[in-house]
Parts: sequence; structure tokens; C-alpha cells
Amino acid sequence: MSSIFFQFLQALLMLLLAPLAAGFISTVKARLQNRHGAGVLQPWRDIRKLFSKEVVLADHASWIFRFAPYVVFTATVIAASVVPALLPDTPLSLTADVIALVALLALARFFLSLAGMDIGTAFGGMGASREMTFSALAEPAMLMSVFVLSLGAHSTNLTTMIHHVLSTPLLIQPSIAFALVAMLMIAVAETGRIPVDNPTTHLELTMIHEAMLLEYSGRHLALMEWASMVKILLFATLIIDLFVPWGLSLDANAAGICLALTLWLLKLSILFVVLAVLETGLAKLRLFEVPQYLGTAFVLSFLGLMIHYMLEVQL
Amino acid sequence: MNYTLSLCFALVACGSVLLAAMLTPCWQQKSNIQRAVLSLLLGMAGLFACAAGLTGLASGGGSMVLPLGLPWLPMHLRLDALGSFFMLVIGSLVLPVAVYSQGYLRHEKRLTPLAVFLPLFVLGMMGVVLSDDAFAFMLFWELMSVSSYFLVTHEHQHPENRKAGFIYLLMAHMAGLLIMGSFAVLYTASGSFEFSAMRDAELSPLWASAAFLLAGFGFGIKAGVVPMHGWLPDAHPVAPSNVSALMSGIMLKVAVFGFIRVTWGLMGSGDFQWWWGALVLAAGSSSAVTGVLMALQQHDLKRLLAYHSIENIGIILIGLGLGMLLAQAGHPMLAALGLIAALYHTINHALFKGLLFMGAGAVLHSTGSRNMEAMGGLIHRMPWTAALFLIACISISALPPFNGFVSEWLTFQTALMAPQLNGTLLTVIVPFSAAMLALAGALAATCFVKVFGVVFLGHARSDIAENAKEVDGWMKLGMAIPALLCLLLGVLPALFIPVLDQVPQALLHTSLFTDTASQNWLWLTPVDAEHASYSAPIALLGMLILGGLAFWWLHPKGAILRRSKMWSCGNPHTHARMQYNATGFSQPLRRIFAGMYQPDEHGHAERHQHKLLTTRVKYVVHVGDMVVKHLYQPVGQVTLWIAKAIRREHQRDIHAYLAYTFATVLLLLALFT
Amino acid sequence: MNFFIATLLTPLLGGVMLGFIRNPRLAAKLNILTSATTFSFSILLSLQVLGQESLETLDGWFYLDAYNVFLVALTAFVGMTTTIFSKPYMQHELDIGRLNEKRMRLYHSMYQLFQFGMLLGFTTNNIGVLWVSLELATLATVLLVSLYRTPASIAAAWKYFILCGMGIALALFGTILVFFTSFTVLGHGNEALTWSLLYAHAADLDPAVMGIAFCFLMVGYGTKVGLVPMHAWLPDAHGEGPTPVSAVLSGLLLNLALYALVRFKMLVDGSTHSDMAGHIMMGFGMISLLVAAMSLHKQRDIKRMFSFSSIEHMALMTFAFGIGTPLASFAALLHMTVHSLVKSGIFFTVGHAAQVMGTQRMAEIRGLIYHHPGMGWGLLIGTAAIAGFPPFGVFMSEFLLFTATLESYPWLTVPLLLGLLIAMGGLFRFVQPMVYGETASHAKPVHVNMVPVYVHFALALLLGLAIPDLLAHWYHQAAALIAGGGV
Amino acid sequence: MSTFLSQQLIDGLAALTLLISFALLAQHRMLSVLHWFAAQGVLLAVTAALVAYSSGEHELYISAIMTFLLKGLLLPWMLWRVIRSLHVHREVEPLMNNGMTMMIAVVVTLFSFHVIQPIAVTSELMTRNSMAIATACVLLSMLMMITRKKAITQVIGFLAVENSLFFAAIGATNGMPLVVEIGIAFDVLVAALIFGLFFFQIRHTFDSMEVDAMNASLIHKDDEE
Repeated sequence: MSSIFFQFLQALLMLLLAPLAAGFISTVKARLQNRHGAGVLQPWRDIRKLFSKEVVLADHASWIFRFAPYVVFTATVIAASVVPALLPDTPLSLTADVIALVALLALARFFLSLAGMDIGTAFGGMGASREMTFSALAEPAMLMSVFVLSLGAHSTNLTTMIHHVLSTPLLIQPSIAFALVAMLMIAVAETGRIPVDNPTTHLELTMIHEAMLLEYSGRHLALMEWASMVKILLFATLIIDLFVPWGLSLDANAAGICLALTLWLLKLSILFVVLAVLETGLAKLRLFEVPQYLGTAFVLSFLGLMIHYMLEVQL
Repeated sequence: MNYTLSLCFALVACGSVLLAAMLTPCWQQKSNIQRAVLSLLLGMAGLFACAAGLTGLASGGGSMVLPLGLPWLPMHLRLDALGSFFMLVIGSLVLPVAVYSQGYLRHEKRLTPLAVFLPLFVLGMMGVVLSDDAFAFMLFWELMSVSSYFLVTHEHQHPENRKAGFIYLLMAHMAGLLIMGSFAVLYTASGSFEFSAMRDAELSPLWASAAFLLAGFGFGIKAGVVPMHGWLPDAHPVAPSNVSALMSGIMLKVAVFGFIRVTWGLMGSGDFQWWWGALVLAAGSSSAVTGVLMALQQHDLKRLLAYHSIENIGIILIGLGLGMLLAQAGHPMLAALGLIAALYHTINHALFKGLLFMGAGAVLHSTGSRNMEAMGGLIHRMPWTAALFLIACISISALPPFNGFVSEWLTFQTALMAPQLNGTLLTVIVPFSAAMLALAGALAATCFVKVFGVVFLGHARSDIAENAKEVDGWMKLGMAIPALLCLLLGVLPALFIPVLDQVPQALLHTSLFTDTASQNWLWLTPVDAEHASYSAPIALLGMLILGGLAFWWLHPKGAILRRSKMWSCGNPHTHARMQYNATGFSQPLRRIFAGMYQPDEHGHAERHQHKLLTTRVKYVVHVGDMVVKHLYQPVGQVTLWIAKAIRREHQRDIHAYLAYTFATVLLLLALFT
Repeated sequence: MNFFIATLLTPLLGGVMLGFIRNPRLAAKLNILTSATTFSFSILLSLQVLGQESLETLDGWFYLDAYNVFLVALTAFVGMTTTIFSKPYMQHELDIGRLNEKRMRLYHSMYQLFQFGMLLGFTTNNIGVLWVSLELATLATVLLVSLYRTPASIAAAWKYFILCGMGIALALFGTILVFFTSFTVLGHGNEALTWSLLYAHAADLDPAVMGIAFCFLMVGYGTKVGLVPMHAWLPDAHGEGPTPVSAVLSGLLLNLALYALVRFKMLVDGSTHSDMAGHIMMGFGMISLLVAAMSLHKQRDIKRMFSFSSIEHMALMTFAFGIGTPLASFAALLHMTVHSLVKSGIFFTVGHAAQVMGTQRMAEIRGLIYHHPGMGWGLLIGTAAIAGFPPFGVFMSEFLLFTATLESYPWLTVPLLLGLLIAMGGLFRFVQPMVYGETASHAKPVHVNMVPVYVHFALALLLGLAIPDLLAHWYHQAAALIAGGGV
Repeated sequence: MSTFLSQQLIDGLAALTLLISFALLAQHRMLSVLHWFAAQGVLLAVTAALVAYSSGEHELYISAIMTFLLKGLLLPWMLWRVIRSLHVHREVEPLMNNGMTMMIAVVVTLFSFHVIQPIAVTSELMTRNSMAIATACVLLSMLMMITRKKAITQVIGFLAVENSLFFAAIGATNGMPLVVEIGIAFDVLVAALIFGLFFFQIRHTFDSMEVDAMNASLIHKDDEE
């Protein structure tokens, strides 16, 4: 029973922390750029404001356009709630393994792109085309890097994989390192951050994610934005779970949970600071350099796989 | 010979299509009656085929002997687990197509050929599934090919259709001959054409490989496996859409059936050699990726779908190949997993590809065009078609909670069994093929965003799209059935897989579902729950609840929602031509994979008086199929070249021929005395 | 009464009678009548044989066994249907002035004489008479081929005459050689030429002589069968003669030649106890198959094209008989039957089509299926049948032949399949645009009788689905006879 | 007369026949070709009579007479008529030069002897040599058909082949049974008649006796692309 309660707690945390995470990243970036920044809570204010605003809908927007935000939001949140943040094994974590998780995100992306094409603006189509293309290239790379771990753990269930990592003695495994780098690169691409895409940009021919949201307003926009924030948090947590899961509480007692929560927040903040530093340091890639970028990630993860077989598997 | 309920159902199904083929010509003049009879009997056939399949899987099949065929070889029919499953596949698509045809064929001018050959085509497929000796198999197989040829060339006033038909028939015949070859090899081993004897026959590894290769190439050609696929994208689109649905949906599956029947069934997993599985896996991966990449560059709707058939056949083959590898490595249970993944994808593809072709047919029916560049905004004029088509798009893109995802998920799970294989090479290749599968899936999603976005969303790009009308009830119903099935198979796989499990039990004598896995209908857990689990019902439920909550909470009572011009970054006066079209959408991929496509592009700007004053810009791109260019055409040219040389010999004068005879006599005498 | 005599005399007398009848319409009717009578007699004859294994009459001049009895019936049947087809066809030729009454008289009379020659050849027990009858049939068809008296037809007939004359001469020499060794065994009389006796004493014949004899017979009768490289006469003769003649040439005359060849093969095998004869036949068969199949891809004239397809199928049979196993022989016999039916049916259709379009050039024949659906479907289905698609009999025989080949000479299956595939491609490459496509403007209304065509195809279909026991029994016996063993 | 002597005579006649075949092959003038052909016919008749006498098979006399009338008189006369009415007693130009032809002829003759050799060893027949000669004659006559352009010379070649066959029948097997003989003879006659009929047709349609001219009319239908 308590596990179910913690499950919901965890999901809720994910949901509520997401905007804060986004705020955190932008604040850090602002500080790095010697600006004061809008503060950590700014995304929350935006969302609240957007909820209360009216929706302006293009004349011939079809039901797809209005339906999409809910699909995108729910799919992302369900995916997020599967990822263990505090407890490795929660009832829902069996609902979807890594592959299903990727698929849920893909579903969200599918509808996002459709929504982008619904109005029939040049920007929407452009965004959809690029988003789908790049994610298509990113997906195999991501699965490859996940396989490196799941082949070791003989499982694609996050819980089992976490247990596997926890149980194995901490020693340098080059394959894991390769997989980690690849995963980080993919995560940046999937969440649409610099150097692949620039979330703060508008009215540029280089934009990808934002181009699909141009026509949105009010609560629809809010849901879309929120979903993308959740996605960032999700990837961060996923990386933490797969590579540095130490600290998750194996049984559902208050003390363990608190410890896990603090550790989780710590790890997150470190990760996000790194991300912010990278985003400040790097420039955005030219559009057709992105495939090379993703290709590199794929090759890295494949190398990781081969190394795993050649060095680490005792046949 | 034992008659069972399932077998009787199957026979009734065959009987009713045969009846249809015989009766329909009687109403040459009254096309309404003709159409009604056709749809009715076809529908009956579909229904009974489903019944046969289900009962066959549930309570075992039967066998019988007909006094047809060779004098010393009567026709053996048998309905086993594998056959039952494919009967189910056939039935589950024939039924909706029958309903659909009732509406689709309303304005068909020359109905009679369709009304004769469509049932014969279905009969052929059912017969292949039922037949239990090589001769019957070949008989029905070729019946299937020939009748489908007549269907492909139905609209033969267009030269390109005739060409497509010709190539199709040629390739089908080649396939038939190769398959005959593999049967003949088995015959020499067993001394009989009956499958029962072939099963028991012992093959030397060499001959086994020969039979495998013959069967592989034969069925591979028919299934459109890369690089033998050249005929498929030409042939499938030109047939009437209901036929295309059957061809892509079932006929390719019958080829898959044949492959399983010969390799898994007749030779048996005992004879497998490791490179067989590797070959099948490689063929599968290449088909999957090539198919989808080619599909992305098409703007003829049905042609695009045809290329996606190639992709999906590839996915099925990946599952089969993994199964063969695992079976050869001595893990029958994991092999069963691969087999089930393949079979599951088989029925899934039958359903959503059938649905997609029917949807394309609906679009074609109401716009009169297959060219996506002329579409746009159809969702407003054909809401039903759009919704149903969308379901198919999600399914084929392997997205939860629909069925496409389940089978691809199972295939992934099989691929992750690679460590069980012996040999590092394979254990690396296999995950790589899994990555290819992932790539194919993601690209498929891209492609169908393009399809749905360009055809149904946005503004109408032409008058035909502007004036499109929604199709009639029959066609809607015909499309609704598979759509519903897609959802069911996607949400409740745990209920369907135990039914499927009969097939590996028959072929591998092992069951996938040991006690660990068979938990309840909520959880899909091959192998065991620790290993991997997926619960579509919970995910769907969660999404519904969450979405409902969000909607209920956010959607204010007095809905504040204002309609206005689109914003479009402050430039609302955009022309429909300014939208991204199919060609534009796939431009990034065309550029990324330019090495593979080798597109020939022509950009051209018309300038007016001044060199800065560009009046119109024209951009033409064509992406041809490399296989056709580098494999098919050269063969044709060589043939013609030889033919020409021989014809020159036929134009000599009489002395030359006398000399030939003279020389022949001398030669014979010299040789044989 | 003796049905041998009846079967043989009917066409002979009919031929003589038709030589004097001026009214073409009446002549056509009588032509049909004569052939019908012949056919019914042949049926009675075969029923008579049905009881016993074989039948000899007139102190051994005539002989029927399982091998030739159904060939007699087949010949008579195709002969009859051809006359039915030729009635409207020749009438139309007469109307458009390609022929006159005099020639029509020649046509009818020669047609019956040809029938006589065929039946005599099939029924006779004397290899000398066999040769004579084949020569007779040849001469009759020479006159028929040149019937139109156009330059091309004259040239074709000349070519036919010279090449076949030479061939047939070689065959005669072979026969003489056989006699040369046989009269030492069977005495200096007709017995030495009587096949049944020769077969009985085959072992005593001098192998060396028989070997040489077979070389000559192979080339000689092979010319008539249309085997490469002695085939040059065949396409021209088919292309230039009237269509009914093309039909019987392909459907019957080639059969007779092959029949004779196989009869001699049986003797040679009995004498030499080696596969020499078989290997020779297989060689010719394979080469002819490939060459004919290839030639199918470059054709202009529709009848020439189908004549090449005839070469291809005769080649298949020769190959099958060459293999010589019971299964192969069975396949060959079945193929002989089905090919005669289907190919003559195709020629009927082609003839009508050519009349409708007023040309034999395939480039100008278009869209049959629009203005003459029956004809279009006929041609399409016929081609599918001859190309070896089920459920027609050709498929069944090719299936059996393939298996037989694989049993005896596995590696020969490769060129065999290749040949079949190429041939099928060649046929459809040209047939498809003729049947399909935009409707042709210059189509003339012609009185067409498609009944014989459909009858033939229906029979081929029946043989493809299930061979009647009676026929199967005959095939089995014949195959056993030819191969010396049971299927 | 002893069989041995008759055998000697038959062999001699055989030699003559071979000689005539060579002569036919070598000849250039149409009329002399015809003469040699007639001579061959007469020679055959003599051989038949001789064989009839020696072997005492009296039905052979009939065929001897038949041969004389048909091949010695009738056919040459018919051909002569044709030649005269068609004015084709010009030189016949062969396809290849004479020496070449002769070379081939010699080779062919040797070859045929080589082929018949095994029989000569195995068979106990006395007439085996004449079989070898007959084979040679057949092949030589075929060679003649090949190397001559004129339709008429082709026909003469054809008839020469028939003659050689007949010689084979007589000389090597003491004659085929009468029925067959008659049948063959009848066929030859009919063939000759048809030939004659053709000549006028050809002349009428092609106004040339060149075979190539005819061939052209067949080729054109295949030629255009």
C-alpha cells in the first residue's frame, strides 16, 4: 500500500519539480552570463498565467490541434512516473520498461509534430520535419546505449537494471563510460537544448521544437511547455538511475526516502549545472551538423556494446 | 483423414469464394447485384476463415484428401496450428475488405473481371495455407499469383500499369519456380510430395542448405525482400485499393507463411545452420531500413505504403531470423519468443496495412488522385477517414497503446537474448540489427507524420482536395473493423499471445508461456517479470485518467476560446502552397542519406528582365530505386541482347540451314560411333 | 468391322471427294463431317483397344498400343475442332479475296489427306510406311503452306520443302540402316520393318548399326520435330500458312515426328543397352529449349512467335523422353496431349485476332480485350496456360518433368527452369500489349467461333486438375512401355 | 554367276555411283549436271537388276524398271523441260569455289568410310562396303544442295540424295520390301511434281531462280526494329 503511495508521491514530485528544474537551469545560465535572471520560480508563474489566459485558435485548426497538448502532456508524465526517482521498485515501474518509455515519448513527439503541421504554416511543417528526422536518428543511438546496460542486467526493466548496477561492485567499466557519454549527448538532443536546438529562440529558421508551438496559446501552450520541462527532468533522472543509482532507498521507509530525495536533488543540481555550463559555453550547431553529432553518439554506444562483449563478458 | 469443426469452417470459406468466382459472371449487366453477391460471399469467406483460424488454434485442426491433382497424388489438405493462424490473418482482413468493397466498387465500370479474380485470389491464398502436399501448394500458390496479376493489370489502359503487371508476373513466376525447386529437393530426400513424408525425411546439410536457399529466395521475391523487391512498389499501387489492401496485407504474409512452412515446418528447426538465421536477420534488417527510407521519398500515397510493406516484412524477418538463431543455439523457448514476435507482427501488419490501403483508397475515391502533393486539409472534409487513418498511422509507427508497438517490443526483447547465442560475432550483430529495427521504427513514425500531416492536415493544396467528400458507410465500416482490432491487439496482447502459443508448440514442441509469465491479462511478460514487462492496459488507463483530469481541471466552464486568423509569426496571409509538402518534409533525410538515394535534383529559377527579379522557382527531384536500376534493368538488357543475336541467326538463307543440318549429322556421327 | 480401316479410309476418301466439290461452304461442312466421322471411328477404335494391352490387325500392318492409341484419338479430335474453326476462318479469307474457290478446294482436299497421313503414321506398324506417311503429311502441308501464293508464303513453303525434304531423306537413310541390320535377323521381308517384331528382337540388332541409324533418324525426324538447329523451316511455315494449318502443324505433325523418334529410341535402347539415344535427345531438347525461349523475346509476327513457343515445348518433350524414366515419359506424354490442345487453341484465337486486325504484326494488334473480350481473354488465358501456370495441364506436366530431371540429372534443372522462365517472359512481353491497352481503331467485325478454343482450354484445365483414370492408365502403360518400368 | 562375282560387280557399280556423285558436285553447266543425274538413275536401275538377278528376288526387277523409268527418264526429262522453259542453263555459280568443295567432299567420303568401319567389322554382310559408299553419296549430295545457289540445282541435289538412298537400299540390303519401295517411289514422284509446280511459282513471283531472292521476302518481316 505504502509503495503505491510513494509511487504517487514520486510522480507528483516529478510533475512539480519539472518547472523548478527549468527555472534552475535558466537562472544558472543567467548567472553564468552575469545576468540576474528571472528567478527559479519563473516557469511556474508562466504556466499559471498561461492557464488563466484565453485560447486563440486558428480558423481551421482541427481537433488534432486541440487534442495534441493533452496527449503530449499525459504521455510524458506517464513516462516520467515510470522512472524511479526515490524507490527502485514501484508498482508502476513494471508498467513500462525502457523501450516502452522511449515509445511513450515518441508518441508525444508524434502528436506534437502533427499539431505543428495542422495549421499549415511553413514554420510548423519545418519544425515537424526536423524534429522527426533528428529524433529518428537519436532513437537507435539511445536504445544502443541502454542496451549496453540491459545486456549486462539481462533486463530492460529499470528496476532490475538499477538493482544490477547496485549489486555490481564499483569498478571502472569503459563500456558504461561510453554509454554514459552517448546518453548525455542523446539527452541534450532529445530535450532540445543547445547545441542541437535552442529553447529560447523564436522566429529563426534554425528553430525546431519551438516552431511547432508557434500557434499555441493559453492552456494548450502551458501543457506543451510543461511537458517539455517534465521531459528534461525525466532524462536527467533516467541518466541518474542508470549510471549513478546509489542512494535510492530499497525499502519504503521514511528515512530512506528522505535520504534518497536529498541525494536525488543533489545529483540533479549537479547535472543541471553541467548542462547550463555547456549551454553557455557551446554555440548551436548548424542544422546539418546535427546528424554527425547524433551519429557520433550512436558510434559511441555501439563501441560501448562491443567493448562490453570483448572485455567484460566472461564467456 | 479427420474432419473437424475448424476444417469444415475453412472448407466453407474456400467454397464461398469459389462460388463467388463462379456466380458473379452471371450478372454481367446488373452490376449492383454482382457487387452485392461479391461482397456477401467474400465477407462470408472472411468470417468463416476467422472462425476456422480461431477454432483451429483453440481445438486443433484436421486433415482431408480431395480426389484432385496427380493420379497417384490426391490433393491433401490439412489445417494445423500454423495454418490456422494464417487463416485467421486472412479472414481478419478479407472480412473488412469485403465490406469496404461494397462501397468502393460502386462506380467500377468493368466489375466482372474483378468479381471473378478477387475471389480466386483469396481462394489461392487460403489454399496455400491449407495445402498439405507440394503439388497442391504450388497449384494454389500460382493461382494466387496469376489471379493477382489479373487484378494488378485491371486498369490496363495506363502503360505503366501493364509494365508493372508484366514485371510482377515475371517475378512471381520466378518465385514459383524457385519454390518448386526447394520442394523438389525435399521430394528427392523423402520420395514423396506429401508434407507428412517430407517432415520425416532426413536431409544432408548440403541439400538442406540448397532447399533453404531456394525457398528463401523464392518466398523472398514474393514477400518483396530487399534486394528482390523491385516489382513490389510498382505492382501494389496500381491495383484497385481493396486489392492492394489484400496484396500488401495478406499476400506478402502468405509468402512468409510459405517460408515458415518450409523451413520451420518441413525441414524442422533441427536442420537449422547458424548462417541461415544470420542471413534471414541481415535480409530483414536491410529490408526494414531500405523500405522505410525509400518510402520517405515517395509522394504517391499508395506507392509509399507499398514501400512500407517492404519495411514491415523486414521486421517480421528480423523476428524469424532471431528465432532461427536461437533455435539453432538450442534455446527453443527463446526461439518461440522470436517466432511469436514475427507472427504477432504478421497479423498486426495485415490489419494496419490493410486499413492504410483502404484509407488511401477512400482518399483516391473522393479526390481521384494518389498524389500527396495535391492533398491537404482532408481532415475537415473526411473526418471519419482521417480518424481511422490516424489510428493506422500510430499503429504502424509502433507507438503505444496500439498493436504495432507490441510486436516490435517483442522483437526487441528477442534481440536482447543475444547473450544466449554462442559466438561473439552474432552477439554483436544481433543488437545492431535491433538498432536498425529502432531506426526503422522511428523513420516510420517520421514518414507517417509526413503522410498524415500532408494529406489530412493543413490547407487544401488543390481543388480536388477542396471538394473532397466523405466516403459512404460501407467503406467507413470496412475501415472501422481493423482499426478496432488494432486497438484491441495493442491493449490486450496478454490475452492473444496464449492463443498464438499453439504455433511454437507445434513447430518447436515448446511453449513460450511457462508458469512465470502467465500472470494475468494486465501484464505482458515474456520470459519473466524481472526481465521485461509491459502493461498496455495500465498505461492506457493512466493516460486516460490523467488526460481526463487535466481536461476537466483546465477546460473552464464557459470555454474561453477565440477563433481567429492563424498567427504564423505575424504573417497570416500565407498561401496554401507555402506549406511544407511531402517533398519538403523529407528533404533533410534526402540530404542526410544522399549517398543511398542518389537523387537527381533540378532547381531552376525564372527571372524577369532583371537578374534579381525572380518570378518563379521550380524544383524537381526524383529518387529512383537503386535495385531496379542496377539489378533489374541490366538483366533485361542482356536478355534482349542475346535474343537479338539469335534473331540474326534466324535471318540467314537456306544454304546456311542446310549446312547446319549437314554439320549436325557429321557431328553426331563423329560423337556417337 | 475393322475400325483401323474405317479410321484411315474416311479422311482418304473425304480428301478425294473434297477435291471435286466446288462450293466452298458445302466443302467446309463436308470437311467438318468427315473429320467428325474420323473422330468417332477413332474413339471406337480406342475403345476396342481399351480391353487388351495392344492390338495388331491385317497380319501386323497396323498396331495399337497404349503409346499411340490416345495419340490417334487426340489427332482425330484436334483435326475435328480445327475444321470447325476453319469454316468461318477460311470463309473470311475467301471473302476478303486472299483465296479463290480453286485454292479452297485444294485446301480442303489437302487437309484431309494430311489427316490421313497423320493417322496412318500413328497406326502403322511398319517403319517404312511410317516414313512414307510422314512424307505424305509433309507434302500435303507444303501445298497448304504455299496456299496464299504470296512471295513470302512461296518462299516459306520452299524453305519448308527443302529443309524437311533433306531431313526426311536422312530419316529414310536411318530406316534403311535399321533394315540393313534387321533383315539379317527377321529375314528379307516386311517383317524386318515391322516395329512390333523389331521391338521383340531389339536385342539381336547390331548395336553399331543402330547407333549410326539413330544419328540419321535423330537429325531426320528431329527436323520435323523442329529441334534446333534444324528448326529454321518451322517459324516461316507457321507464319505464312493459313492459321488452321499452323494449328495442325504445331498440334499434330510435330507430335507424329516425335512419336516416330521415340519409337526408334525404344529400338535403339533395346539394341545398344546404353543411354546414348537418350543423351542425344536430351542434348537437342535442352539446346532447343534455350534457343527458342530466347528467340521469343524478339518477335514481330504473332504466329511466328507462337511457333517458337511450339519449338520450346517440343524441346521439353524431347528432353523428357530423353531422360527416359517412367516419370519423365509420363510427363512427356501428358505434355504432348496438353500442348496439342492448348497450342492449337491459341492458334485459333490468334487467327481470329489477325483477321480482326487485318495483320499479323503484333505492333498493330492492340486492345483485343475491349472490342472482342472473348478473344482477348482467350489469348490471355491460353498464353498463361502454355506458359505453365496452373491450374492448366502444362503446369502439371512441367512439374513432373522438373521432378524427373531432378531425380536423374539434378544440375540440368537449372537451365530447364531458366528456359521456362525466359520463355514465359517472352510470351507475356508481347501478348500483354496485344490484349490490353488502348482499343485499336482499325478493328474489323469478323464472324468468330470461339467454341473450339474454349473446348480445348477446358480440356487442358481438366487435365490440370485431375487426369481421368482411363487416360492416366494409358499414360502409365505407355510410360512403362517407353521406359521399360512402372511409374 | 557366283555371288562373289556379283558382289564384285556391285562394288564396281558402287564405285561408279560415288564417282557420279563427285561429278555432280563438280559440274558447272546446268545441262551436264542433268546428264550426270540421268546417268546416276540408269546406273541405279542396272544395279537393281543385277542385285535382282544375283539374289533371285524377282520383285526387285519391278523396282529396277520403276527406277529406270522414273529416275532415268521421267525426272530428267521434267527437269530438262523446266530448264528450257525458264532459260536457266546459264552457268551455275557455286557458293564456294570448286577446289574447296572437292576438298570437303574427299574429307566427307573418308569420314563416312570411317563411320561405317565398325559395322564392316562386326556385321557379316557381304554388302557392307556398298553401305559405306551409299553413306558417302548421301553426304555428297547434301553437300551439293548446300553449295548451289540455284533452286533447280538444289532440287537435283535433293533427288540425288534420294538416288543414293535407293542405292543404299538396293546395294546394301538387296532392296526394301516392295510396298515400301513403291511408297517411296510415289513420294519422290509427287515431290518432283510439286517441285515443278514450285519452279513456275517462284519464277512467277520472284522472276529469278536465286534462292536468296526468296529468302529476302522472309527476312524483311523480322528486320525492322
